[in-house]
Amino acid sequence: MNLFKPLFPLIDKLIAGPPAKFTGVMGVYYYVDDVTETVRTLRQTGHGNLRVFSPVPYHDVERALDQGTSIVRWVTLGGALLGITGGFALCIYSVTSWPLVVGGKELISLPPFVVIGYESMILLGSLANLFGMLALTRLPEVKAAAPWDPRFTEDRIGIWVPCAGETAVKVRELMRGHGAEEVTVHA
Amino acid sequence: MSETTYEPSADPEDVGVGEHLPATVTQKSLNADILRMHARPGKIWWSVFLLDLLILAIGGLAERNQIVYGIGVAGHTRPVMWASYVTNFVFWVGIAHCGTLVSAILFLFRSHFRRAVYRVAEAMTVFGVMTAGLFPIMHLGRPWFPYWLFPYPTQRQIWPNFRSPLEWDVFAVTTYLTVSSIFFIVGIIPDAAAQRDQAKNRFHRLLGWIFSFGWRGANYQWKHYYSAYLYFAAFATPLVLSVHSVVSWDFAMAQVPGWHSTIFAPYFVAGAIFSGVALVINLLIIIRKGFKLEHIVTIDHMEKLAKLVLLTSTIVGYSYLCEFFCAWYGPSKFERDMFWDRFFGHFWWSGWIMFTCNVIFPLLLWFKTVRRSTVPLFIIMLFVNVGMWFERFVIIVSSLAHPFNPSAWGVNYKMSWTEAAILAGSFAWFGMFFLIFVRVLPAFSIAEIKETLVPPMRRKAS
Amino acid sequence: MSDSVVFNRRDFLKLVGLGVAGATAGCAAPTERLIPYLVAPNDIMPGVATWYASTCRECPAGCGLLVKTREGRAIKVEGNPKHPVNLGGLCARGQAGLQGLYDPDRVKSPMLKQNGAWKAITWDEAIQLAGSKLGEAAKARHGVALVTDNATGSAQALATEWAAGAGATHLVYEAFAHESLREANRRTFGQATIPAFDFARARCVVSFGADFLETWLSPVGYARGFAAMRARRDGSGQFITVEPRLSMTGANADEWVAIKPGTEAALALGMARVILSEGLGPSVGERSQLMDAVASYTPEAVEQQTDVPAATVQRLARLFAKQRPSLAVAGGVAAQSEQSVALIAAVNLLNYAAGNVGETVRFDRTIDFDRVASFSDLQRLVGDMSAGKVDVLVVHGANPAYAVPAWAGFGAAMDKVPFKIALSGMMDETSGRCDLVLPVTHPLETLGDAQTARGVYSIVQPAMQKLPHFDARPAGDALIAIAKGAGFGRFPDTWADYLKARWKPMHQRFGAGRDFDTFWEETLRDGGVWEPVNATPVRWTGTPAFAAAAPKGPGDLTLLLYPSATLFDGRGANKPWLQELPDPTTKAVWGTWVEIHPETAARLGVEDGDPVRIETEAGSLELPAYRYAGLRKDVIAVPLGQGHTAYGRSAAGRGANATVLLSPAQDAGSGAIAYLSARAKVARGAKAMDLVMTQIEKNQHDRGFAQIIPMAALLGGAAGEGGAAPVALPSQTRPGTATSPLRGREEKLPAHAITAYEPEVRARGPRNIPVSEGSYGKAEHRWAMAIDLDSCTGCSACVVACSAENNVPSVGPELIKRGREMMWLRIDRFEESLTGGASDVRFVPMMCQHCGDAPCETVCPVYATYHNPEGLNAQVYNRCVGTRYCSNNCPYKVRSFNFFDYSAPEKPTFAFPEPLNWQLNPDVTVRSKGVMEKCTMCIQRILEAKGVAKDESRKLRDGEFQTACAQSCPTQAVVFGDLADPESAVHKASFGERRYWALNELNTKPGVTYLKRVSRRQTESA
Amino acid sequence: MKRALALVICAATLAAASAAFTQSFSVQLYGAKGPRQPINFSHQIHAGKLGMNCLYCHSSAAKSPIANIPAVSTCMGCHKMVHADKPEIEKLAAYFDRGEQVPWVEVYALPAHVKFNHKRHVRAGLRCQECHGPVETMPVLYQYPSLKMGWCVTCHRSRLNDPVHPASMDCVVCHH
Repeated sequence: MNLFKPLFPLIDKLIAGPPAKFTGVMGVYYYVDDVTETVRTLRQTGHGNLRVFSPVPYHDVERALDQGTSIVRWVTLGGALLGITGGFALCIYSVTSWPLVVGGKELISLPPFVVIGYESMILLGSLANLFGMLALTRLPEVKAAAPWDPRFTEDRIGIWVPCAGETAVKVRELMRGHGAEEVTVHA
Repeated sequence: MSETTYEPSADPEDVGVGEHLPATVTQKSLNADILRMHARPGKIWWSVFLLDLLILAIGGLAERNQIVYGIGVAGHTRPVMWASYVTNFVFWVGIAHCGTLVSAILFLFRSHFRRAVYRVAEAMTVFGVMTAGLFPIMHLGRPWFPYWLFPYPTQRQIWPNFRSPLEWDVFAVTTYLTVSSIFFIVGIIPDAAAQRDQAKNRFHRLLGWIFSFGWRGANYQWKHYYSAYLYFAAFATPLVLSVHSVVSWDFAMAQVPGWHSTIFAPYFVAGAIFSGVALVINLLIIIRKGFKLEHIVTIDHMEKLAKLVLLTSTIVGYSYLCEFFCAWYGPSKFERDMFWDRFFGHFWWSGWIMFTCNVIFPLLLWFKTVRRSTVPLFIIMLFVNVGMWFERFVIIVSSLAHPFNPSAWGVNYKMSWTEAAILAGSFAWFGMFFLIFVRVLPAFSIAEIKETLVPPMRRKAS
Repeated sequence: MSDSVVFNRRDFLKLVGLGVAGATAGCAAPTERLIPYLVAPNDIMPGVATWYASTCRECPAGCGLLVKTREGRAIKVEGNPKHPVNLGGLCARGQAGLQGLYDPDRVKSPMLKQNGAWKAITWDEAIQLAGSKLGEAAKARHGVALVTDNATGSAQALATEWAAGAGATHLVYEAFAHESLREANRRTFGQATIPAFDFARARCVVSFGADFLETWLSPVGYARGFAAMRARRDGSGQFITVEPRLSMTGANADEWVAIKPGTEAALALGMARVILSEGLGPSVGERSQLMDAVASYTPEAVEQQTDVPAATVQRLARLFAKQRPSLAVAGGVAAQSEQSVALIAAVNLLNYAAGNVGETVRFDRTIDFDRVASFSDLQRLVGDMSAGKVDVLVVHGANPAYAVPAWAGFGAAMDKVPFKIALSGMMDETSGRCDLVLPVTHPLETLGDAQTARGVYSIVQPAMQKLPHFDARPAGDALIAIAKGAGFGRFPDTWADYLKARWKPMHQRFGAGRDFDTFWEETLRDGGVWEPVNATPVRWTGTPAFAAAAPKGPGDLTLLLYPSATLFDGRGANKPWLQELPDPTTKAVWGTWVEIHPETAARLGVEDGDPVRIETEAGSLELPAYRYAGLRKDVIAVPLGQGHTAYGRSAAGRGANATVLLSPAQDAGSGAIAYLSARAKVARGAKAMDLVMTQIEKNQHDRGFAQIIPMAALLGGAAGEGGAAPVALPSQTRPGTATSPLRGREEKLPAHAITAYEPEVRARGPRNIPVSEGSYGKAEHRWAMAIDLDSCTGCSACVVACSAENNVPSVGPELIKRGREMMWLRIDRFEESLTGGASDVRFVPMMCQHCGDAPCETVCPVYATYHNPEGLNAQVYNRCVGTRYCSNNCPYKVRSFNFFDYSAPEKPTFAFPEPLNWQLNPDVTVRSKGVMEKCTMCIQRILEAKGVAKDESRKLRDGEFQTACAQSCPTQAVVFGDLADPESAVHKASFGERRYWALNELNTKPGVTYLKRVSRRQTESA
Repeated sequence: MKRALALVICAATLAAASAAFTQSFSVQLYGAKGPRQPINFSHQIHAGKLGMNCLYCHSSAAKSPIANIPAVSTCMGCHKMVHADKPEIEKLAAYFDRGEQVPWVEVYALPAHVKFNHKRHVRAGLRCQECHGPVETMPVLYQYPSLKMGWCVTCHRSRLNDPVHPASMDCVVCHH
């Protein structure tokens, strides 16, 4: 292990990510219902651009955020369609480009091609799904959108409201009022 | 359309604390418990690992001889042109099926016991396919040309034959490997984030950082993540069925008596899940004991899996009987002779091993006490896997040994040392990946298990 | 990977060069002096085959050969269609002659034995030494002995002359000398010779043990005649075999009379008696005399002696008389008892009584065994040798030290001779015992002639120049040189001169005004000259005393030793092709076995391959058992020809030489060795041994591979078992104008889709897919084959022909035991019943069926096998990755796989050690490790023929070329051609009334059509 | 940024791999300069300067599947007198006197299991140069075409429907 000691700072740097300057308020919560309350009030007070960080997705919170359905499905659909057409196209092209009769079957004998088309559909569908998801979740994340607290992957929930000055003070008070364990103002 | 986004089951009744996990388990303790698996490995792990590498080396040597001298060093004969290698291939593909089943199908069925076990199952899937994928290449007469089976533009201007079941295999297995690996890695993302943040040493933190792709658990991330996860499951489910159907068609599409049968696809899928779940149970029993995780992978999980084995065992048993009935009732003398030969011919023993291990022994699982005690479970599952290996052996070898033309009968296949070494090597290959995996990545889904806990509420009333 | 690895490119270049040099520069290479079969010498060019006519010396029959050479290498031998002995066919042993030429174990240079060790010397030293030894002997008036094989013709003459000069006793040795046959003919007809047996004219054949389709006298010619007899459709053509063991020949019989060994004569006489007493035969002058001879052989008496029911005796006799001219032949094991002269005399009597003599038994084209020494002559020599009366022994072309049974003590006697010279290409048992070995050239590289039958003067022409590997000389030259060295005799300088001198008188007779050189050239071109011979009329001259032979010794079983159908008297044992050629009866390879009746086996508790200990007076032997129901319960049978102690890597140490089981016993009349003379005890043996068989299951489980149709059905027109009704050629099967019933309108059906199945297609709905893309639209042919199982005798000549043409490697017993034989063509043997009387054994040549809807094609993931535009199921070795899926899915199991590298010299599994690789056909690649291979219907020949037709801008003519198997078939059972041509022979055959397809129910639509075997068994015995 | 880099790397490896595939089975023996022959024979002089017909020496190309290497005697036909004093010719003469073949180094070697029929191609009216390149300009003969399957197939495709000499796309025509 000591062999790698020189690497340690590098690793730490990697994990920490590039230094960034944030302006906004970060509230750390434990109780889910507190978070939901906070989110509701914040959105009523016009802070729609808030972010919630949690170790698990909480349905109540999602309801409070009231965010629509993910559009990843359309990407996936596109991939799947591309896959099935591509699969059949490949088969048909290959048998017509150099006709070779096997087993007395039609050159373009669709039943066997179904398998190819089907598998290609699933393959490209899944890949599209993956890349769609990565794109929409902004992964891999290069530049952090908010200050980070390791507890968010353990058992704490964080609410980040990007704001400054007066509003920041208001938001801090609001959070305190709604059972935040601690609130930090980044300015 | 909130139903497309994942339901984390708000009400405690859904996954009551009591159902699977003891009340002592908290979100914090979960992280600790599961990341504890990454502590410095002890003597046992190291000795197992080294032994594993040794066996792998022997297998590799055997393969090298086979490449140098020719496939003749294996026991194949005319008419038995396929034997242990294809058997191993089907066996490992079968093993690989359980993972996707647990993670995808059970996910769609919302059966939450999967959460505690699916990561292990998925790892098994990925490593299983990686093992299976080697055999079609190793059994080739010219193993240096496997890439000819892939459709790529070449100066020869010639393409593969998409009418061949083997070509379907190429597509099915590669797709399966890709999709199941994606599924596996995507599933790891949130837990890797936890590892990144809570792991003790830098090595594991680094791995966490890599596999988490910088995951933050932000609300928008969870949203798309679960939506995508749902579609993965939706793709993986038909895939898992199709893959083993295609594998079964390697045989069913040929007209060899004993192969040429419409029952094969469902029969093989059931068999695959059967053997897969059995191996998962074996692995889980070892892990939960070895890493003291009985409170997370509880005996309830074991029992549920055992029930799955029981179910598939009956399906498999039915398929056997059904095949025999058709042979007896049907008009084909070729088929009839072949099936008689299967249980009373030269390879009678393999037939009986198959039947006892896959149909008779699992009957013990009707008893709750058996299902809920690990030692008998472990033994039965071992037998199941032996039996399932022999099922493939019986289907492949005994059928081929009794072809249409009687003048080809009687030249019988004998397994060579090379084949034995390569079979052992394949287990070592699989084991190597698994042994490493449990030590470097979260072997259980922290995030999903957390969901089974009651979310912390200040006002219980609301 | 490249062919050049197998066949060193440098040699290749050299040969190409030499071929051309020989043609253009006119240098002294012998190739230049050769007279090709068809083309003038100056047309010899690389890449184009040149054919030379010659004569086969693999057995005394002397069939005519055409030797195919490429770049100066002989690569294939085929029968000469013009030659009267074999009319184009050639047996497996003849085909394998090539491997005798290219045997890597041939003697490389003259060898001298000095105190036990061999030392290579030069020819001059050798000749000088031999000369001096002979000179001394001649001066000292001491005994010199010369032993040669039945070379006939000029070689014979030279030997005689030489012997006379050297004052030597000349002994012409043949293991199977047919003394008894000659002796019996002398006594009964006053002709001490072997008549011509006209199977073609016979309407019914009864064979008393004569294996005339395997080794007896002139099997290829007889097979041709036999097929002609069977081809008649007038209710005639029955063949009854009378033998205690059902041989391959017997397997072709309509009825098997499992007679008590040694009592065959009684049956013959009994039949004669019935014929005479019932006056069924023609009126013969000697009737009373004959009647007296057979008086005591009433059917009942015969039943007493022979176990043949009296009714059968009468039935056979009546049939034999009814179907005149009929033919009875006696030979093989039956004629090698201590009463063989009596037996053959009895059979002669039968023929005479039935009026066959002069009809089917004619003394016109008699077979020349006249000079062959009888066994008693040999014993006299042995006596002299052991008595020290022989100082110098010269052996050429014979291997008595191996072939003569141990009790006669030839080997021991040899050791008593002070100086022994062998003129032999091989270091066999005899050469090994000699002091000086002079390597002689192989007949395929030597000029000579042969006169194996009266009126047939064949040329033995060298097809290529002497192999550079071996410093050999023609035996004639060696003998002449020795004579000159010893200073006796008055010979021309070279053997060639001697030969030409001998042909001068022939020129007088046949020259017809041409000068000698033209005559000589044309003779060489045709392979010889032949003249019609008028039969010498014969009368019945005397009736010898008849008695049954009684094998002696302890034990309750009679021991049968029979010549191997593949190795003959053992001279084939050094040829991998023959060693690997499955025995037609047992399908065993590379060894010796004992055939034992299943009941006897059960008594001993032995299964196939278990060791059995055979004990006779003379000695004992352990052999692997083969349980064979085609035996009488009271006999066991062992093939001869194996058990060599020398004679090359393929021969030495394989199997056992069963003659050690014989104790002194000779025919009373002629002194011939009695192979059928010993009784034996059997017990379960101790040491484990291998019985390697290519076919283990010999029951076809009613899967319709080999089908049969009664003659009655054919004459009556009704179809036989599972038979397709006679089908007229539907016009739709012609390319271009076919209707597809599914589409119901006229549309183009490409030739590749035309199968012999057209009628079934209409019954089942169409499965032929019109494809006009690529080359498919232009297809003009549909290559196909029809195999007549009524003509196929199971002789397996086609198997060797195929291996020779297609560079199929011989892999050896260890691999065959593991099911890895490579033969593209095999003869499946199916035994329906083996009970005496109603025996029914069927042979099916099984090769790639070139299915229209081939199961193997669909499953190949890389198109390594596909259906070509001309209906061939093609295999592309380059593309094959070796999944072996095709073989799994082939219902006929006719694909063979290269499990190891048989084509790489550096590998231990290399199958063509130098110079065997010189035989490889340059038109066919030698397959490498890990690829599948199979019958291609000789695609290389198809392409060549198409090329020729294209050059002459004409269409291919039917039958202008043939596949190797079709060409070699002695009975022309295999017909190959273009199915798309309605006039072609194969088309006519394929749509004949006897046609069927193997595994028809699988709807594979084979391109190979089988014609049902015709059963001529009469109702009584059916 | 990182993603772009990854993409580039992937693309590069893919390209490399496919290149390797398409280059597989090149049977180029001696690169573009040709082997060193036992005698410095120059096609440039014979076929180019002297304009000799190819078939004069390689006579069997039009009559046989194999194009022969001329026998020494053929060379000596002229060189008995012509340039008999040149060192290279003396080498040749030496071979002739010894009755040896000149061990020419093979330039055109087909891959294994492939058969090529010169006669068919010559008779179909192909000029030698169409496959062998501008031999008349080569002082040292080298392998002009790749001799890879694609090279053959491309030509065969283009002449598939040639009215006079249709080329075949049937595998066994070359593979047997």
